[in-house]
Amino acid sequence: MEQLKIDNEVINHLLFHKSLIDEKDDATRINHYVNMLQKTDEGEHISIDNPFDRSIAIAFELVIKQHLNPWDIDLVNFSTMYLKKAKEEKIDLMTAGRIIYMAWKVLKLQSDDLVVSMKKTEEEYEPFGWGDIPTEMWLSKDDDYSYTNLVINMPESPLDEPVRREANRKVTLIELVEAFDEARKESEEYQILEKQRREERERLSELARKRMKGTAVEDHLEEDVKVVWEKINQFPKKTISIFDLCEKKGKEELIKVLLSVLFLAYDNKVLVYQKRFPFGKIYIKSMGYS
Amino acid sequence: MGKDEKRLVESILFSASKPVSINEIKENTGITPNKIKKILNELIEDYSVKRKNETSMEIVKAGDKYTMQVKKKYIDSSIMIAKPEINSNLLKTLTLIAFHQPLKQSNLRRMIGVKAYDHVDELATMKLIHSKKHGSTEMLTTTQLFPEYFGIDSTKPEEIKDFLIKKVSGKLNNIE
Amino acid sequence: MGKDEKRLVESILFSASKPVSINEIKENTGITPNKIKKILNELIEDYSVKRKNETSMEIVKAGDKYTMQVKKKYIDSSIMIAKPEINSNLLKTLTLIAFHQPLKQSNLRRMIGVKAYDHVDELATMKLIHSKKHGSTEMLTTTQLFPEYFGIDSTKPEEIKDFLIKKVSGKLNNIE
Repeated sequence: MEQLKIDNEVINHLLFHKSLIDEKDDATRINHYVNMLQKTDEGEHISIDNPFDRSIAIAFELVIKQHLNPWDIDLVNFSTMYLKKAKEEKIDLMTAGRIIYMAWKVLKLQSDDLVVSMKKTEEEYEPFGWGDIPTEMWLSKDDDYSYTNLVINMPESPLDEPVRREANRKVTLIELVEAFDEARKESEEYQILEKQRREERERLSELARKRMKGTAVEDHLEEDVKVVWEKINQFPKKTISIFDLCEKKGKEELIKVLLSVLFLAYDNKVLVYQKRFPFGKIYIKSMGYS
Repeated sequence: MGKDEKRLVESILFSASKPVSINEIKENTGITPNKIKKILNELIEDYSVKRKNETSMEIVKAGDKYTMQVKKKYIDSSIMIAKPEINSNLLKTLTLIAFHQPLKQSNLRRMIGVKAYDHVDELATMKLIHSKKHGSTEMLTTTQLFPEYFGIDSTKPEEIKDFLIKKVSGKLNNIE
Repeated sequence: MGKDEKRLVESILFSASKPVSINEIKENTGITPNKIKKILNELIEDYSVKRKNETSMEIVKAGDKYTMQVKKKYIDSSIMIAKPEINSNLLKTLTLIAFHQPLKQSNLRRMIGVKAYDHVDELATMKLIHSKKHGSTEMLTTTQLFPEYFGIDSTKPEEIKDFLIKKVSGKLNNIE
């Protein structure tokens, strides 16, 4: 029973992504994955010629067999299992490695700089539980429906922003000195952490480099990264949107640019962030050569 | 002196520039929480009844906190000097989220169209709403800051809803 | 109505959060300068004489401008409740720059992480630090405003450094 639920989750996951992309574009590919998934569900072993498809198929198979939640995958465990499986299946490790490597990099970036701040801002205030989500549509209740329409069609908003004072005071000397003491301690701690992270990063990229050595993927990627980096440097502004770096509107270019940007972020040349995860706009901040 | 304590609490409300809790007032004045509560109620009454025509400010309960702000009647002129932060379309979206909460992002999308995503972004950045993953969509609720920010005397969703209904009918009556 | 105009001016003084000129009041209310002057004098009188014991605020003339502020008597309790104009994270970064100056931006990055870039931007906007290109990185120093702001009796980096060390090692006790 539990197993079935998770499998459905994987299919939902795919369908959800399908709903986000254009009809013609990548939908056929997603359809393809859904079919693939249904076949494995029926006990059919995956045998696909395209190496890229095969490596993805294995990823799905793993998620299903290991009862992983597709919305919340522990990438560390996943990578270990995935590479083991890929080896067993004699999958082209270059492609497989690339998938894991990119996933890892993104995860590392997130855990380095984002997770800490996210924890801090998380509020404990939770007036609702999942059980509170209305099952019927908002349209089905007359009052709710008319309220919504009223609000949308009003010339002004029903809520007024109150006017309060915005006064602030100067920082006191005590606060300055306390801040200095804290800053020193925090900076020391940060540097210790940063050293550990650097060593871990170096170890990982060494591993990945070995895996990708001499492949066509590596060559292309390096070239792409170079081009994107040059583009970023041509912008007078420090912060730009990822779309600023794309010439055409195609998904393929966007993915190529995103990959390059992730590499650059990994090298600390740029900072990549979203105001909202996962569908917010992606911003890139150049950090110079320093 | 009782009278002086009242003035002390008033001066805190004036200087804070944001809603303050009873605890914060206690920390800054040393007055006991019970006494502070009594003083706050007196102050609310003083401003809204006794001195009604002799002041352009009011003291209100905002969520679990208290604040001094300009009376609605005088907002139009003073808003120019204090610069509001939220435009009226965004305020409407916020109203809808507060009214229907917990509201699925996909339903908000159905109500107001694609701008829903940008608005959710902005409101979340302002910490006025929470957005939490729920399966394939996001569940939207207002945060604790919401009633504080707008001077709403409740943190309960049902009471916030009542407040919002009153607001809409108030505005509609003003227009006519 | 005269009474309402008085309230309008009062609401401007309250919400401005800083001294305002007669001209600024005029722009926001449309009342004539002569009338504004009259109203301001009345308000000063109301707060300081008529309502003397019924308010903790006062309206005063500050240079050519006017402002509403907390009476001296209540300042001690109320001052700390206002937000400091520099938030504590920014302040920490500022102290590191002051201590290590001249400090390479890349070194600051190593000390506190990527937030260094945002902080440098903000501090430079506040004119508390200077950032000058130096090869491929930026060189950071404090401005003259820095010692002024904190009442430190020196503009020399070495003396600022000594000052910070002494104060910290003095366990914050000797500052007054």
